[in-house]
Amino acid sequence: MDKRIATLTEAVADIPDGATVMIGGFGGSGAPIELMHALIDRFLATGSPKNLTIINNNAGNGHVGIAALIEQGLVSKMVCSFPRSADPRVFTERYLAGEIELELVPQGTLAERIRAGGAGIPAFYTPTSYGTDLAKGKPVAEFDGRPYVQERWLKADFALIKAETGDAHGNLTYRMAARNFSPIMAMAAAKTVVQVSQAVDAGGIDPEAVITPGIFVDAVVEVRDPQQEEALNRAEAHYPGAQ
Amino acid sequence: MDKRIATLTEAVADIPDGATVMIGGFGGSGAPIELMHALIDRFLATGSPKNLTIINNNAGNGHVGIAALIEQGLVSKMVCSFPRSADPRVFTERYLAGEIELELVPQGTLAERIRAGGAGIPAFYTPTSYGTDLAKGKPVAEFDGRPYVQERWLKADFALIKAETGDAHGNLTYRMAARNFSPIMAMAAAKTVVQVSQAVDAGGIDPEAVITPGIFVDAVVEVRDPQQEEALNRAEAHYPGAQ
Amino acid sequence: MTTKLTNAQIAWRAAQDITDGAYVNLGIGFPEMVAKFQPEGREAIFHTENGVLGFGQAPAAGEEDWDLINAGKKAITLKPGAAFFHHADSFAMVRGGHLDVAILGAYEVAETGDLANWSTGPKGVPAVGGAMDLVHGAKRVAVITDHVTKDGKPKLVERCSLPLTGVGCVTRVYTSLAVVDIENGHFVLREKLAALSLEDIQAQTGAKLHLDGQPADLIVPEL
Amino acid sequence: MTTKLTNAQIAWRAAQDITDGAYVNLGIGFPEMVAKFQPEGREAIFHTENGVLGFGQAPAAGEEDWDLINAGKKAITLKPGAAFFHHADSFAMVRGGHLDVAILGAYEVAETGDLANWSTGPKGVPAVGGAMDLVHGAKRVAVITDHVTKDGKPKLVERCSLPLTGVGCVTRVYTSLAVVDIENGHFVLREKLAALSLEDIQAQTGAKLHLDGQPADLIVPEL
Repeated sequence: MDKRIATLTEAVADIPDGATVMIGGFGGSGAPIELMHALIDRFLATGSPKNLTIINNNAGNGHVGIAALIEQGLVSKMVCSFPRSADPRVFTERYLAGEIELELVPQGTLAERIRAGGAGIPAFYTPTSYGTDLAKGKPVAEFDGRPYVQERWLKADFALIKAETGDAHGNLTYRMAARNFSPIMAMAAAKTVVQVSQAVDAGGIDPEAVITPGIFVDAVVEVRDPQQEEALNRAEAHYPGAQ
Repeated sequence: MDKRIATLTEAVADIPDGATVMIGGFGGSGAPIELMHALIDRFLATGSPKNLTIINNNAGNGHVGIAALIEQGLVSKMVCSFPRSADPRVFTERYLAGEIELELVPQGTLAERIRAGGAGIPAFYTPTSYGTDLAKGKPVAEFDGRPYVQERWLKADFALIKAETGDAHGNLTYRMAARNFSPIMAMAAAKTVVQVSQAVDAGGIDPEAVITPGIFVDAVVEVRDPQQEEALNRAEAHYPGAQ
Repeated sequence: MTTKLTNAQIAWRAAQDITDGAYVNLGIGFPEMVAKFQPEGREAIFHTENGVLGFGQAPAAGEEDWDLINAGKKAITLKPGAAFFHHADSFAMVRGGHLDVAILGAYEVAETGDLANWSTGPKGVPAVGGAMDLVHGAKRVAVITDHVTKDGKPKLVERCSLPLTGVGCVTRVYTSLAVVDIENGHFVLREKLAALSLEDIQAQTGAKLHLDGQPADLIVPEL
Repeated sequence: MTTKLTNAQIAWRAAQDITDGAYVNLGIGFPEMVAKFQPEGREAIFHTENGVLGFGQAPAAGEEDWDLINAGKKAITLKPGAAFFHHADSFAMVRGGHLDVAILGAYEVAETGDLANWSTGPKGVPAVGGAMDLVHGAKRVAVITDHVTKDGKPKLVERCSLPLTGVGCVTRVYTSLAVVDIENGHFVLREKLAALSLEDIQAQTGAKLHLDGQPADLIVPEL
């Protein structure tokens, strides 16, 4: 078994129109820039995939990564907790124009819904959002005299994530706070595609050091020296750039 | 801040009668033998603590560890998934004599209830046990056309666990499959006491290698070259032994 | 001529259906034997409930490390690419549908797919372990079992009489006589020992065996 | 004489109530300033939603590693004893009651403990982040805020008019004029600037300020 694949093109080849795609990263840390840009390349060449639902904590910044996916027209819906980071103008303009849908989810509920999706838990109760507008329409139940809101699992057709090291079995390690949502997204997606800074043979990662076990991973593509979204945005990068 | 304490006696000093205590380990791997035996020493000297509810996957083997806690009379109830491992006779005899209560929980539900206790999720739905005797009396709900059983979180007053390395902040690493329930028990207990093979200063564990972050840990006591329950049982050890 | 497979032969037959790269959980006891018979050129990744993925065979006697065990508390070894994780993550793998196949033992299997394999009734100390989770988690839940009990009673039945492990969960049964699928509430006979007639098998089965074409011969090596 | 604390002074006052060894989450923006004023000899462990425990101050300009940031997406550094974890574990810490204190900003705080700090109404793009989780998780939820809005309207009110972040969650408010506890559905004035009379403070507060003995003087250093 070897989950390593050779190219970014291959890595994003089978995401269909209308797919729900979880994308790792919190702000710029952990954003799989090269996978996202490969998806844009495919869209610009073929017109597909489009009408994607993207799940991420944010809704893109500047003109790269998720912002570029939106700007280039691949995205019809965002599920996120904080679509208002530094320079979110691409999302903001589309949203205010009614061209993109938004499902706003508290950050901890977003994380727990994704984890539940990966763990086979169809619903759970949380105190978060009780008595607020974000709980409207959701079942409420009392446990031990305290009210809680019922939330449903969140799953995806694909997860695109970034890790530090990946082995042939798909075992992954991450780099510092770039870990964030990626381990739980890997659990919750039917197919998880990972860009890693270093791809190694089975046995190349200490079993104690594995953060995401390979069972949650389907494809690993090596991208040495990956781009960092924050650095790109500080350089005011656009994707695609002037051709 | 330094969570390291000097003695096993101190480590188990404040567990009261009637407490619910999660004890790490699966079979012999990860069983905190020295902490459990310190608790027995305290009980034999003072008559306390008694009427404990113990949460562990098993119900003790041989005459050490959990089996010794039961045999010496500290335990009134077990919550576990598999009270029938190698030589469970201590539990078996008490149970068949009606002297100890048993709450039987499927292993994955036990793990998820403990994790829920630690994560502030008062209840969740699982497909596990639907349609079986173990679901009797529990609420059932359908999601996406499939039936699920509602399960409640499980919390404890104390967790006694074993780890490999612990630092002054309570950050922990484990050794191989001795990890098992310990990280989630550390989350679910009001007070978590850990025996570690090696106690180190803050900074002595790579932040990437931390399995249990120190926020879940209250006290760390070093026990170099800890005893292994399986080895003790193969040697037919009893605790306390002949004095 | 063979009139009954040995346990090793049942395990061998079950192993033939495990594809390369499959994630597999083998129940405690008899099902563990399936690991011995992985076909040449295929690599399955074995999962154990207590937090190990990618383990290999038992170590030599005296070489055991008792912190490295499987759910049956037997010593194991690691293969390259192994990973450790805690119990909640382990059952997230199970319940979340990440395992390709779970192979379990059975007291009874019903034509509805119901499985009874954890309790023989109210006597003694009840113990369930991870079986109730496994039957609802793996993409494919298969059973390996003798076709009948030691007393000669059918283990494949219309409805289970013993306490259930799970409802409608089993999709294939490998027995000492046959390979039987469960489809739409029916047993479908896929393979049988050539030495036995359909009537012979039906006589030892507690529910109607349906056919979907002629059953193939169940052929296994001497083991 | 001081008639209004600066933001730094409000943050300083809030920092005095953080005990040694406390696990603390500071909201994005103004609350982050609290970290600067830890009293000598006490060490708080700071938590950030995106998976870091035990971080320290910002690195020097040009020294940033953008994989090491806080929830406000600002670059941070690590202190000895730090740990990384994923988002579900991070909010298990929050929701599970493991944080000792969360300090947040506010648009409005009601005498019921209700907090409004995420939305100023239906215009624009809504964004909530981790605030709704934090208010139900930390053992103590405190607010730091100017006592009144830029337009001079009270921020401490009988009932919030803006969309709620959480119901009955705040227990202490540090403002530019006072320290106010919330107990049994009432504001209780604990400390006030010496230069202001009770009537002065009440006039700038949208709900009745109760007393539990004479309020102490709110004394902070020049910062």
